[in-house]
Amino acid sequence: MDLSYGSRYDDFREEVRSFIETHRHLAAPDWDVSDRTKLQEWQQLLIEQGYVGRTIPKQYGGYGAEPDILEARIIADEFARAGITQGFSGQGIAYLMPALLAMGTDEQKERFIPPTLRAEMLWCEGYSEPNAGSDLASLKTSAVLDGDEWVVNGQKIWTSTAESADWMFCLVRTEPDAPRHKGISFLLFSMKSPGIEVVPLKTMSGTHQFNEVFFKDVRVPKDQIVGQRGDGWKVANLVLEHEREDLGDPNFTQQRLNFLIDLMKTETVDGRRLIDIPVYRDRLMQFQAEVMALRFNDLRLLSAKLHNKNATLASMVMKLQGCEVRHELEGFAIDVLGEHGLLYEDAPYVRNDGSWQANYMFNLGLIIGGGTAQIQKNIISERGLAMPREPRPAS
Amino acid sequence: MDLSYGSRYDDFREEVRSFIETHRHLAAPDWDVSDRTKLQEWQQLLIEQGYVGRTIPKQYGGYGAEPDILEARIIADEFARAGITQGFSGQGIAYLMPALLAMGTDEQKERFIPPTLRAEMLWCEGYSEPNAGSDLASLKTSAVLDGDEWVVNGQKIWTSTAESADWMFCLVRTEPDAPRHKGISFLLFSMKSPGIEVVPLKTMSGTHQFNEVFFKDVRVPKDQIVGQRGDGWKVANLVLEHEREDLGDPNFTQQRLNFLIDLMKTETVDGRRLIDIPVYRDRLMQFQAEVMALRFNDLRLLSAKLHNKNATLASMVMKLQGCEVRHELEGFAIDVLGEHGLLYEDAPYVRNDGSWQANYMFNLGLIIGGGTAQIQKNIISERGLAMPREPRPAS
Amino acid sequence: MEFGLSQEQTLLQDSVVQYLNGAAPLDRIKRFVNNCEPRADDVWSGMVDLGIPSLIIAEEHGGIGCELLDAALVAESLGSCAAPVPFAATAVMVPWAIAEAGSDEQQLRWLPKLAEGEVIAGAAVTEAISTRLDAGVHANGDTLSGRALFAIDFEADVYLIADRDLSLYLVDADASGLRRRPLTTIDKTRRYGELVFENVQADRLPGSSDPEVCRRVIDAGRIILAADTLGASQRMLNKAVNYSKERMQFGRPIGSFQAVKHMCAEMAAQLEPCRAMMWYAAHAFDARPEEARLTICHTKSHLSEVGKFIARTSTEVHGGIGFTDELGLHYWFKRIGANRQLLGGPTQLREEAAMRQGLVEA
Amino acid sequence: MEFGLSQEQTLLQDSVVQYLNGAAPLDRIKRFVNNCEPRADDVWSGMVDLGIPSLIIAEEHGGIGCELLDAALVAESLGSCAAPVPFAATAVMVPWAIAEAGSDEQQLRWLPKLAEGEVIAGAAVTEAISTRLDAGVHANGDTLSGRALFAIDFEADVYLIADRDLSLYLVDADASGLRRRPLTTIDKTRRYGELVFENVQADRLPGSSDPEVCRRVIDAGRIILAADTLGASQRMLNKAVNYSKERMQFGRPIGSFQAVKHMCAEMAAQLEPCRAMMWYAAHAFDARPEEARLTICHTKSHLSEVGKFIARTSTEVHGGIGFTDELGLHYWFKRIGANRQLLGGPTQLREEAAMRQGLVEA
Repeated sequence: MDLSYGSRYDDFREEVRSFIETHRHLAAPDWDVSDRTKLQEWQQLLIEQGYVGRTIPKQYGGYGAEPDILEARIIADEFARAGITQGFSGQGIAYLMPALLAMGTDEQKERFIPPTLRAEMLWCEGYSEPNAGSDLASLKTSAVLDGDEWVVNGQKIWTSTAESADWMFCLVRTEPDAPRHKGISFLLFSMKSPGIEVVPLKTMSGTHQFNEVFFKDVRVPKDQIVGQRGDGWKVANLVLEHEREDLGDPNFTQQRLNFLIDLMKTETVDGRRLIDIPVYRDRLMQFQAEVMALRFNDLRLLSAKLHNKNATLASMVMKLQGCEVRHELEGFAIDVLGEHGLLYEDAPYVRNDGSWQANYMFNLGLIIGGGTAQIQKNIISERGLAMPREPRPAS
Repeated sequence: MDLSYGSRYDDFREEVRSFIETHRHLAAPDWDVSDRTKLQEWQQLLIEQGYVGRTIPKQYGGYGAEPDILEARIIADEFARAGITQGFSGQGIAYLMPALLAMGTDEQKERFIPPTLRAEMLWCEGYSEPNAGSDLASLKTSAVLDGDEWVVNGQKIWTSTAESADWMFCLVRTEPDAPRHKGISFLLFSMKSPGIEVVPLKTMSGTHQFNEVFFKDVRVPKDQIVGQRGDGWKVANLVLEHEREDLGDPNFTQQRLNFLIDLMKTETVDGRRLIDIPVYRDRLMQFQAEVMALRFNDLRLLSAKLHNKNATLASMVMKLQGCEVRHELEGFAIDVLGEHGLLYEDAPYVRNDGSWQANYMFNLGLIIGGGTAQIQKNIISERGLAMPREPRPAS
Repeated sequence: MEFGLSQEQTLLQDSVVQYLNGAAPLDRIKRFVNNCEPRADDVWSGMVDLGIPSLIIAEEHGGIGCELLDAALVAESLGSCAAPVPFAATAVMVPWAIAEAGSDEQQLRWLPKLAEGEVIAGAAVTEAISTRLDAGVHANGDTLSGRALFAIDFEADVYLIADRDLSLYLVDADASGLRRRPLTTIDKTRRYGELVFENVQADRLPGSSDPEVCRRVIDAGRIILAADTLGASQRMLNKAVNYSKERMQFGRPIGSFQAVKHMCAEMAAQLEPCRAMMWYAAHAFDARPEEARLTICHTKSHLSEVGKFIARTSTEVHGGIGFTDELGLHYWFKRIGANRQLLGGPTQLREEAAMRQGLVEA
Repeated sequence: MEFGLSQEQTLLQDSVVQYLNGAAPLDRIKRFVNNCEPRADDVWSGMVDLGIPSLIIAEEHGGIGCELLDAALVAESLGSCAAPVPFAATAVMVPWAIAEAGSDEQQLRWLPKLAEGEVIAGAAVTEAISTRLDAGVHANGDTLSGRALFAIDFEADVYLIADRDLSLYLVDADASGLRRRPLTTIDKTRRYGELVFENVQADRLPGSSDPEVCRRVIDAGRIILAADTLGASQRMLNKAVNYSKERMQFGRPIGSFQAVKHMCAEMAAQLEPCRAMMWYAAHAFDARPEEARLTICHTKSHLSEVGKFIARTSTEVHGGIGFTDELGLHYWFKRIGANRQLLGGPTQLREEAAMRQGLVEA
């Protein structure tokens, strides 16, 4: 056991901290893509500094450093601590780029990675369809080769940032006669292509974080396919792994827990602080213990990555447990607020901008999205515990 | 809504009460079959009074009253209130007799019902087998007709009272070539038949409440079959329905809850009564609410029976919910007792004879036995909610 | 002995549901919510035709003279339909308070109008249960000052107010010195708001000097909210079961997967016993007052827990579509959430239940 | 930076498990339990050969000088094997207390013998956490009177006792005036008992006048119990998974039913993060003392909850056979149950965790 990072890393942390101190006024929030110039300037600064695209080769516009898990963690930690965004980290950078580096052609890497990294090319992800949710491999959006172009028809759903994205990476069925998983390909195309319609999808929490995207004879140049025809499922799984790790992050939950403790220390009922109500305090401590377990598990995963150790099961359970705790925690905050927990949106007296209610719902969405809790449990039992799959039904 | 039973029933209740007052010194506990004479005398007295075998026809040694649900409930309530046993109510009386009345021949009724009722013929139930638990219909104990006799070979498990019973009612496979459910028959035979061996089965709680029973060429007269060959599954289900209703009885849970409240009012930690610890009190009230819901549900079922109303779902959930609450309640009692909750058997300072620990385990057995919680949920979803069965696996 | 609903009661429930299915289907609810309509007069007028506002009002005042159980059964139907109409205050808490504690004059003045549905009454009694943010109303003679939060059936013509001593008052919505401010909550199928009093002339209910009257008004409100949750939960369970039979994934209806089946079975197993519990508690209010407080506290807290579980689980069974605004499942989700917090959350109710039994040290 | 076990640590765990698989298989455990053996000397002697009792004792006293984490890892292995040997007191709490607060003479007298496993030490500190039944020990000079309940590693040669002021004492098992009474509990793989003192001469640890020493002894005991639960829970999960692959019902292994798969997945999902939590808390005891109390409280309470869930769920997956004495699954079930109650149950621990952060009003 050695919980210290060592002096080289302590120095690096100091360097990151002092950069942030000096430049934080330039930071552009990554959820606001309306001021692209500001976004791109901030992004450029971070690339030069090596805080964005750190391990992306120089030839693709990155910083070209050797992968270093602790450096990456220190950068993430320090930006989070400072409460500013670590550059733009849309789906293109977070999910597509690793897949392109692994399976793209040299041409594709040169063409797509640099502008993606500089936030000049914003991406959205076209995976789920109305009839392909848990059963993603049953997707039906089709692409048929017509001369030198794919012709795409169909519909995607749950596409976040589709309204602002420049490009989409998209799963389509190109081999209708192949077995389900082998008939899918991974296409890249501009969202400005004729035949694309983006329709906002409002969720239960009242926000527009998602869209439906409709394709009608959308024409895509033949070479904008990543991997071979029928490789799409393989490429997609590279992406999905990264995605699942992001969900249920216990460090974010810890932040919410800290907000809640502050709230319970100030808010009163019948003149008594909420924290002084033993039943609430007991439950709060239960959450603290659960979040603590997940945070230490996260530390274990970091260390396992660092030392190439196996921690498959520990990593598999993070989404399931993390999202569950997050949802329950927000629900508990609503409870301790009594009637005030109901307040929402522009209501007077609303606490923490209504975020307890908003997150209670959004986190239920997380339990459902990115692989429902039921699918997660299937995966844990089959891949983590080597339990038998359900027998194939007689047809 | 009319929660009163009406004056006729109030009179009847008075009658039962005064009988109990006068005769309670004669009562024999039904779990102690060592003094058969006392048991039978008490039983006889209750039969004459119409408190046992009330609706069994006179010709079979019963009291011959018209079925009256409220009378039955009043008798049960008053004996429970007085804390004495309502006569002997072994598996023969509770489960076999209704099945015999419905599907037995006149001869069988005449031969078996009177001595069963008088507690002269004690029964045990031979259903489960080591490899036929949840999947009871896969049972393998075989009976082959040899002349005028069935020859039984195989093994049963979880047979309570096998060590003291005179007879067994038993499921055996008589038609090995028929579909699973149609190959089973329902046999009656004496436990004194040569070839039967009873081996006590100790459970986790340390008690011997169950047995394994082994059959080696046990010969059973041909006519000791209830229903036709292959009717066994039908007869068994008559029995199982009665059994499941008995499990998870909320009135018993209420009694345990009352004991616990008394305990929490007297027991202290650091000089504070347990009931004065808000976290414990809150949880106690949660149990009280859950038990209350089940008690009122039970009242609803009584009324539904009385008025021939449909309450299938309400009745289906009683075992699942009832056993769950009972198990959890006992576990909570262990918690509030702190280290003292660990004490068991002959330990000094043990509380309530160690019943919290014993029941915590026994009630887990109830969750498993008589149709596991998983089987109950299958039943509720398929028969209660008309959800589709799992597809048959491809073989 | 009959512990169950009469044919009339079942008919009453059915007629409300049938009416609302026609008059307030999902589209109508959405319009009500999205346009922030204060009242859905079209829906309300049909409720009046059905006699709903007159349900527990005595016949002599133009009502039907039913017991609280009947009102709770209607609340169940309203919850089942996520109905955008006032009810708990205007049809139950206020008329009951006036009948119980009002003078003859007050009764004559208000009850017939309430029965006719001409007047809508709100109720602001939150601070009689617990106080947050220094809210609360105090009386100086017949003049009220202070703030009352989370008035129920807020878009009303008259309000029932509890002061700090649990005395009850009626105040006209347009009384001088009264400021009304709507409070946006997650549940937009009903209206809530704040009332700010600056020396507002109020009409005291003379019989309310016994604080037990105010507590009984709260009891009545609580069982109505619990019944609403029962109806909404049952509907969410039904929706989950139905959806699971239609939605195909992996080549089969998701309702044939054991995980989904067991989720639905657990919902049913938890919910079904709540039905008898709600009947008993509502019936006890009139027929067994000595049992009423305890059974009502337990019924509301228990249904709040079960409802929370069902709201979440039904949404999960629906998967992504359950999370959309479009499907509208969330109206029920949020209604259950609101019922949970209003007039005392589960922890508060359990403590009151313990108090009622003398289990809390003075 | 390395947050994980070293190769030596993994080897240590493996060697303990391997030894116990040979020396204390189920049959041996059953004999220990059914014959009410006070000590399983055969099993213990092998533990001594492995150096287990000397693990945290300094090299100068004949020990190995490991940190508490190593002891916790051994405890995990013991829990995994439901090992019928003393450990928490004799190998951890008592040697740590003597090393921390004992005089040179006390250290020289006891530590080498404890390291050799020649002497077994029990610990009676329950009343330093909370008092029931008027138990408790008070000191008059160096003379102890009173009662101590739930001494751990009860079949011992010497005991560590905490008095009401949290001072610590050593008392010989055969000291005059000391009455010892075994307490039968559900967990028969370890021995517990009561100590009754009537003016018993005791040997005070001079450094224990700071009550923090006693509290640290309790911290150490708690993390050992938590680690034991981790090991026992992991074993119960493994047993459930393995059984589910073998047991056929309805013509297929029950482990292919989604309900059973999800029960196992939930056990794994809850248990796996506890592993890192236990590592951190045990490591913090030595390396980050300012974090130790809080993390240890949370680790023991959380593992108690997770363990309870797994004990029940694994038994359920086993069905009827899991309920038999024969299979012996219950030894793990009960061990987890005992760890939960000893040295502070979850509610107590959560309150201490809150106190530690200043969240409880004085």
